[in-house]
Amino acid sequence: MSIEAQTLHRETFILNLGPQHPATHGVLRIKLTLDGEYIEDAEPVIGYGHRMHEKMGENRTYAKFLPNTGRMDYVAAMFNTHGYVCAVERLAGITVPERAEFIRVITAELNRVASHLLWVGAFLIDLGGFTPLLYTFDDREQILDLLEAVTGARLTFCYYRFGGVCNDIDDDFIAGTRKFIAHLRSRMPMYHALITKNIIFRRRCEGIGPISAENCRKYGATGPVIRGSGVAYDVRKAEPYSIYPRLDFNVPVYGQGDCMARYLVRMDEIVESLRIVEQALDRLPGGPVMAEKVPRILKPPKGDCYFNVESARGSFGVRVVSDGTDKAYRMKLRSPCFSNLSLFQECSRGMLLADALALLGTLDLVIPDIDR
Amino acid sequence: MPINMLKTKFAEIAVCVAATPDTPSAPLVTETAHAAKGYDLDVTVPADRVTGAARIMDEAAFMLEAITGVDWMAEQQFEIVYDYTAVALGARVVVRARVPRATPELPTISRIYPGANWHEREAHDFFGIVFTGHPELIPLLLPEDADFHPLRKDFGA
Amino acid sequence: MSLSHEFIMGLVRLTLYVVGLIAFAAFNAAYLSLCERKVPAWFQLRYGPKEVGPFGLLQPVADGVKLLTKQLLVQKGSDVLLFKLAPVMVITPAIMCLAVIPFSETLGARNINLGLLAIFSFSAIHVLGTMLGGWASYNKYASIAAARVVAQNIAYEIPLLLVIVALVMVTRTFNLHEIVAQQAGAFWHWNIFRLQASPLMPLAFLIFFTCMLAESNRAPFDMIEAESELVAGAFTEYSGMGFGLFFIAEYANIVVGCSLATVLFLGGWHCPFGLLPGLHWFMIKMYVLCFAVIWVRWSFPRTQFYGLLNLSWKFLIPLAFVHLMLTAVMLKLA
Amino acid sequence: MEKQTEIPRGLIHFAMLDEVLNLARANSLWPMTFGLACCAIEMMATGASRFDMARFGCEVFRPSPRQCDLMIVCGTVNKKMAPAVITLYDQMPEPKWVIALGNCAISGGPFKFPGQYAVVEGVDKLIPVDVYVPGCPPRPEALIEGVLELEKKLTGRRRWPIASAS
Repeated sequence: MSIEAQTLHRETFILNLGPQHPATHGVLRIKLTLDGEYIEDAEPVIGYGHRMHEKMGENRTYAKFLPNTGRMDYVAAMFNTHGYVCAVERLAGITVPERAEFIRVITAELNRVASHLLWVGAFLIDLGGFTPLLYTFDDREQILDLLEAVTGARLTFCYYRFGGVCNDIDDDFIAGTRKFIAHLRSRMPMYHALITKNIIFRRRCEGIGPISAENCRKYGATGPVIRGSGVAYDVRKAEPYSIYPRLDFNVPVYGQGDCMARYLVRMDEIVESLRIVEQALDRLPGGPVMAEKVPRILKPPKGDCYFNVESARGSFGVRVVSDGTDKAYRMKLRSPCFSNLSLFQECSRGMLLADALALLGTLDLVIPDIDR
Repeated sequence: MPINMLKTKFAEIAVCVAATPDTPSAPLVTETAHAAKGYDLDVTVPADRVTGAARIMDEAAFMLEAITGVDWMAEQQFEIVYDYTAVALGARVVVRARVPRATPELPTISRIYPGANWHEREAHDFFGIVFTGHPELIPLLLPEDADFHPLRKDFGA
Repeated sequence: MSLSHEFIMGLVRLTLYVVGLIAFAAFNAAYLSLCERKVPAWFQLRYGPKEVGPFGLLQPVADGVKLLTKQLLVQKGSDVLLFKLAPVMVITPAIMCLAVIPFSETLGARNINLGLLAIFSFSAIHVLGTMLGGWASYNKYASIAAARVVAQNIAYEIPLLLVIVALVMVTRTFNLHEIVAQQAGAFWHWNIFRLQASPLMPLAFLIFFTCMLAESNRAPFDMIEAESELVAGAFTEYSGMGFGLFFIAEYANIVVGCSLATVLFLGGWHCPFGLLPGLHWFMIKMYVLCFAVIWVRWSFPRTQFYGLLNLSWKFLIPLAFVHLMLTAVMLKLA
Repeated sequence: MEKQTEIPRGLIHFAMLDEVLNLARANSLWPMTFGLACCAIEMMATGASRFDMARFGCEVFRPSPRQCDLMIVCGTVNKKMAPAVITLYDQMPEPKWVIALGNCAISGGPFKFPGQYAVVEGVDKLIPVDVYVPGCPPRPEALIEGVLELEKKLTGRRRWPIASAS
């Protein structure tokens, strides 16, 4: 560096992005130190959506906490409920009927598709393209229709119970799901033509916001973020749960670690999820959807256990510590977005503001999930 | 999953933790069934050894999933639980440490795992556990001026 | 007596033109903004505004009345004079540009010899207006946008002017009426197909269109109003009609740009088949271009800022230079 | 007892103008891009193709509070966020309206329990609210109904009669 450049007065200023800002998808605030439009430091400030879920886990019975789980990561509510229900079942030693496991996987994977569709639209809004959002929402509405028919909710599903699911699925649901799978498969080429092949989109994503596999590990980033960095880590494969080991599906991995890789991982996951749903529908066994003899008020034995599931955003974990009463002694909810966002500060350094917001978009944040 | 490889790794970790000098009490290492507990190895270390444990986990290419506290009122202790998972192995290790409730202090591991920064701040928010050497131990989820620790069992009492 | 009569008639004519142009600009802004909501609605499998008046036709009226009666907020710390002046500085040149555009053989406020030059001198002012508005807002987002607008408009003014210079070399006049008159006849007489002057003419039109998009700060070049980055960019602090004026100016600029493209490249008021020239052909061509502008906006994501500058400095400007040189050589050889 | 005086009739009547203004305002409610939690997704769904809030001219989501007429508080307002919500409300130019969308914004919803420490129990403790839309989260139809209710509040009449149950 020349002497002039060193002595040149560098002026930075602080820009407060949020808590209300279109790009932060909620109430995230980022304290940016900018040099022109280059980011010197970007410190996320969170907690604007803190809703005491962990506290509430301690002061109500296990069953009464169920609706809360759907309100953390409300875009992919099934997974949170799944993780929580499984953790309590593991602790209390409840076995779930096979049909219920299949239904859980079908609904959860449909929810993953819905979540990814929403993400694609929202990400394109971050990049300034509005139209894809309305296409993806249109497809997403069809999933919500299906799920609403069995769960009774559009968004904050509370469908799983300890020992099964609360409603059995009917033939309408199965037929509708098959129809939807065919429909979405036929739409995927359209999405790729509209988004993936768009030159501006490629320019804005390829090589932008690289995240190394090492950084993912150090910060605990999971889900499409780590899979976009070339690590095939998927809880469904690494620590198989439910009926996933019996199903044939791939874990999409892209090695570039840039925004494009994370986008492609999610697009491929939509296709993979459709495959999973199709297989599960094909092999759906009969039988009950609720385990018999699940006590009304659950009192798991003393001890703790951990259960994590592959949510749409990464590994969602629940640690339940029980003291033998009908309320959890401690309920730790490990949210994937929390860890995914924590690497933003390091990875955004030196980036342009607009690129950093693209990177932020690909982390797929749901703020109340971070703040819990 | 290569179980044997896992076991040797766990044994190594157990040996390393055990071998650290001037340890007041030897670390407790128990192998647990993943299907029943959700983790494969349960390690209890003294509070001042969490950094050593973190270093071992880091060398074994484990990922830090979460740090959390548990308030054991009856024993007047806080338990700090570190969840590690190995990306390649699909194995999960829990490292626990206990600190007295009156002086909840233990060293930070945010130099080894930068991701621990936020988890420790969160534990500080909720329990008031002080991680010594932490770069900025200010409220993360609670308002900036919060002076309460809501997940303590005596909160609001 | 005759002099004063002439003077009064001139005054009446002037007033009529001023009122007419303002009305034209306002009407276009209103209904292009409705189109901006209806047209993408069709792309997006929905209806768009349809409940306010028949087919939603009263929607712009409602918006306009509402904006007019909104409270005007001036932030503490902002430069009040410049803050209030900026919307005027943006809208006035846009309307003034309309004064020299020949809508048909007989319809046009002023037929001046340097019409083309007048348009470019006026349109340069609106950059200044936007910049001042952003700067005077005392808002960091607006300041960043103000810096962006200058860089962007300088970058795109150059290829735009290079294309125009080449065109003027071919047409040998700055008079817009004459430029249109030269293109009389069927569509192969239009400047866009004047391949004997320069084979790159269609490309020149594309450069012109791209630059026009960038100059009027439309997506995918809407860097100054980049919602997902800068909230509302230079207009972040403007409320009520202050914002409304920027809004109108944006559409007036689109109309000016599309009109200019029609005049310069697409044969103005001439019919593509050499039949019945007139105002309607001008309007059809202009609104087709306006539709294209809206279409582009709702189909593409926003470019990155350096991508935008790279496109201009590394691609459009060299290309425009090649076009200019080629035109010069061809003219010399002819 | 005060002597009852007749209120003098104004020389100029603005009733007609007021009516026109209210009609214009009711038909051009620009909401703010402002999502707090779950309900924000349903707000997005309301703007999307199936429900298409654009039909009533209120789809112009403005990111800057200066250009908004309508603040849809969609989700839980917690104590850390409360000052920001008040600031945003103050930044909006008059006339402005607020819709509290969802149980959390109305009363704290499921997060209200004795001894809670983080949630503002109802956004009406911070800013005046015009229309409450209950639900957890409310369906998009409910939000549209809320907007229509707000229009009714402005103009004094409903856009359509309420469909009878038959």
